[in-house]
Amino acid sequence: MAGFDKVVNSYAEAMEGIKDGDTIIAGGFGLCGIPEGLINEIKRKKTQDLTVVSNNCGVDDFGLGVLLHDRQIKKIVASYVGENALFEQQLLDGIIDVELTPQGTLAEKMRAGGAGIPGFYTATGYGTPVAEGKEVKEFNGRPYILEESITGEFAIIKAWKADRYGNLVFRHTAMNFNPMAATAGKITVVEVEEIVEPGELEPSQIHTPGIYVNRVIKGNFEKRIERVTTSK
Amino acid sequence: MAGFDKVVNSYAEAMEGIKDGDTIIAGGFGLCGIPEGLINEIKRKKTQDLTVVSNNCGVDDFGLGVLLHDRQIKKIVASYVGENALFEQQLLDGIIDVELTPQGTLAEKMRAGGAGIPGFYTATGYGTPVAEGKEVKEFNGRPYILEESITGEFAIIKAWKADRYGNLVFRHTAMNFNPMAATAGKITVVEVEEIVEPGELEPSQIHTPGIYVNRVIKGNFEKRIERVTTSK
Amino acid sequence: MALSREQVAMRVAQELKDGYYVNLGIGIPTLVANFVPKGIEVMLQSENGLLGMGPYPTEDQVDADMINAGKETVTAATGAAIFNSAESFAMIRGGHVDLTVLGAFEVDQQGNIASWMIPKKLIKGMGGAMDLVAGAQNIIVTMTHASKHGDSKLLETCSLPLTGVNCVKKIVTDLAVLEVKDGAFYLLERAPGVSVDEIISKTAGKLIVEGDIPEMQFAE
Amino acid sequence: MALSREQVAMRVAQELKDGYYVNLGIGIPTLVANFVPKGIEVMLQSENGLLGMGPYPTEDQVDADMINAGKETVTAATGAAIFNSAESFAMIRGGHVDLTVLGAFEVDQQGNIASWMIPKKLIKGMGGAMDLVAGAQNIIVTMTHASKHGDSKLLETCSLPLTGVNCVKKIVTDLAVLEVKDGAFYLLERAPGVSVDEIISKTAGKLIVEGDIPEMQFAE
Repeated sequence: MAGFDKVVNSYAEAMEGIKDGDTIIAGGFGLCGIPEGLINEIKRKKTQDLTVVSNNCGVDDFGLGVLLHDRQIKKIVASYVGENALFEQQLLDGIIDVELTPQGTLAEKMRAGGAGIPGFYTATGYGTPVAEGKEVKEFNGRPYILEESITGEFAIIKAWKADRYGNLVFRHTAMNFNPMAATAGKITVVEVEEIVEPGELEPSQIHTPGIYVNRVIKGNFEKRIERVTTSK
Repeated sequence: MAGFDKVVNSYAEAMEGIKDGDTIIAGGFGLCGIPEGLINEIKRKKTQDLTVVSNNCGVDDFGLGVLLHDRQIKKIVASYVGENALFEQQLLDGIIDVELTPQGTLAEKMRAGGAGIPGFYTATGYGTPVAEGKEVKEFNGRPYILEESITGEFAIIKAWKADRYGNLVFRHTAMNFNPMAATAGKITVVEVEEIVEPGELEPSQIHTPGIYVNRVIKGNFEKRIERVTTSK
Repeated sequence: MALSREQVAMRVAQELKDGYYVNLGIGIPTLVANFVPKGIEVMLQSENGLLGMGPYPTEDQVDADMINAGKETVTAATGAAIFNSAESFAMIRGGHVDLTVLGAFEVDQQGNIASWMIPKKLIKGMGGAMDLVAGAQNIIVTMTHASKHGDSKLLETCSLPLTGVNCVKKIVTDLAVLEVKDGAFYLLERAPGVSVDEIISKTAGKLIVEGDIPEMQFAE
Repeated sequence: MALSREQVAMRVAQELKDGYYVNLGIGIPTLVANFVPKGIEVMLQSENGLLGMGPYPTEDQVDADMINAGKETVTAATGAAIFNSAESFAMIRGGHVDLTVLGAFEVDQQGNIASWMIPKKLIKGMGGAMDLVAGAQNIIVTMTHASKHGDSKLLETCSLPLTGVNCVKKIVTDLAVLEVKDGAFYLLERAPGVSVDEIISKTAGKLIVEGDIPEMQFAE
């Protein structure tokens, strides 16, 4: 790999270096905008004792949920895990540990992790179980809690298009957590629908600059939909 | 003004409600991407005792510098004021107060102000005069200082295009501080080169969603360049 | 008679103002979008990253990449903006959303709300609810006034883990519209045909009833 | 003989590695871009919001909306990205920039740097310098070894207000290349024809000279 060409050609290469005990930051909201192939590669590699940071944990047989079958996940940091019966079972059985984190706090923790901000204050969660053990500080008479940033050994990201330099563009609401997650990984791997040449993406319309991205792979996506709702 | 149409047709309307003692958050970097007409309107209105939050204070006769002539600025929060002799003189004469703030900290303070984050920790400025009087906290063995967010009565913004709903797109590096400043004003006024109809801007390519914007006005811009540098 | 879900949504819709940016939670709040009064425009914010949520798509418009916070397929309205989740919650936490409507298990007279967890029974997570109640200037809670077993959901102190403190300003139940202030529930309106006595009997927290309580008005 | 500004830049350029994202300060650091070694690609970050800074524009390419952190008109290189200043400093503060090269008034043996203020004389502001030195993993300072009056700029303790603490790892002056570690300056290389004695005499801070100090090598 010379210069800034970040394209890799196999999933093995894409997830090279992942090891037991790693923290994985994953983009996606529900099943929307998730790096399907990278998740499957982690399943294939049978990496154990993972801490997964992601808004959700997929469903039983799709998305991050597939990592539950072989008990690859030790802990998950998420805002909502309600779509996943296996998850709930493992939680009740004490196999998996969960740190429920408000959605906006989670997004901001990832952003802060990437931005060199180790902690920030938010009113979100003050006075609730989320605040337990956290420092409280008043600003202008209102109490806020201190939340710490999150980083991980790997970030796994789904984007629409990438150029070879790793500049990313996301499509519609499949953007969601992906841009923040992309900044918070020590190694950030991106699975995309289309790889283009540098210069094809308009510079001021790039959602994630390539500086955050280490590896890019072209994937094939099932794009399963959780709730198809239509109007006539 | 019905629904979400935020277009106003006069500068008087655009800056209506500004009053002595207000804090004005201004977008722009040097003379690039500055709301020229809004600044001139503030000059015309002779509003006094302003606190101006902006990366720079323009030059003597252009940009925010024009507000110095009638001593309209009481205090400025900026990272660099080196291009402005009148400013330096007023500073030495004690007419104006300056709070020099590192550029990245300033950008983040504006963003935090708009995002409901009253304070955040940064290593920037630790051990320097910037840290004086600020709380220090260690994260992972490294000391960080607590910086507080900034908001203002008005934010004055320069964008390239706006739709009538106030969705904004910026052009090239004229983006700079504008998106963060736009979130930090109680009333955010945007001067643009072109107003388009809702639907003309691609939703996922909007830099600033209209929810942050209160008023939009079409301006005419001189776009003065501070340092024309060319290659043959 | 107690209001139907649709009627609760209709009553909430009367609180909308022209130009409001609104976040509607799952359930009854979602229905509010169907009853926006004539002459009023509102824009719906969906916390996964969409400002200007449109109607559900037709079958051939369905796009896996265009969903709302309830993970339903939706469309983007004309003039919509799409952004990442940090930006979405900056908007919410920063108080830029004019109105948040959400459901709850319980509300208490301090304006505390419990809506996300029933210990040992329901541990799905809070999603964006804690951010919404912490960030919104204006929160309306919709819920049935009492549980199926007749237990009041308007309490002196919430019994379930909280979603947020001192944040609920207004409650629209199937029986009444109430304001929360100064440590009490103020009865503002009652559902057509519902007596003040019934509301009193089904409100466990401190309830203030001042003067005649009008019936809710619904447009024809 | 002391190096010229160009030679200092040439020596710094030898520190570049293929695939580096680099932020170059104003002055000598800017010149480094002219001496990128063959076979190596670097991408220049400009802290106003440009990753992939290209050469200066031709006269008819000049665009007021396309400037660098020095407020000079520039171009965007192929594959560039443009973003807002919060994003730009997230990149810097978060340690994503591989190398920062900047000038200084003084550096001390603790790796502290003073580069932005001379009390009662120069109060222009720090711009992005404090963020850059706090965020970069790898900082090279370029400056003349001593002032025009012969006063050393490599001190035991900086006398001027600091820009950052314990952050400078390497210094390239007109006389020498030095590493800063364990509370001392380690002499690594000397400019061609400059004696170790001269460097010793012009270094006020603790200087470690171990073994033979090679001359800097410049490619033909």
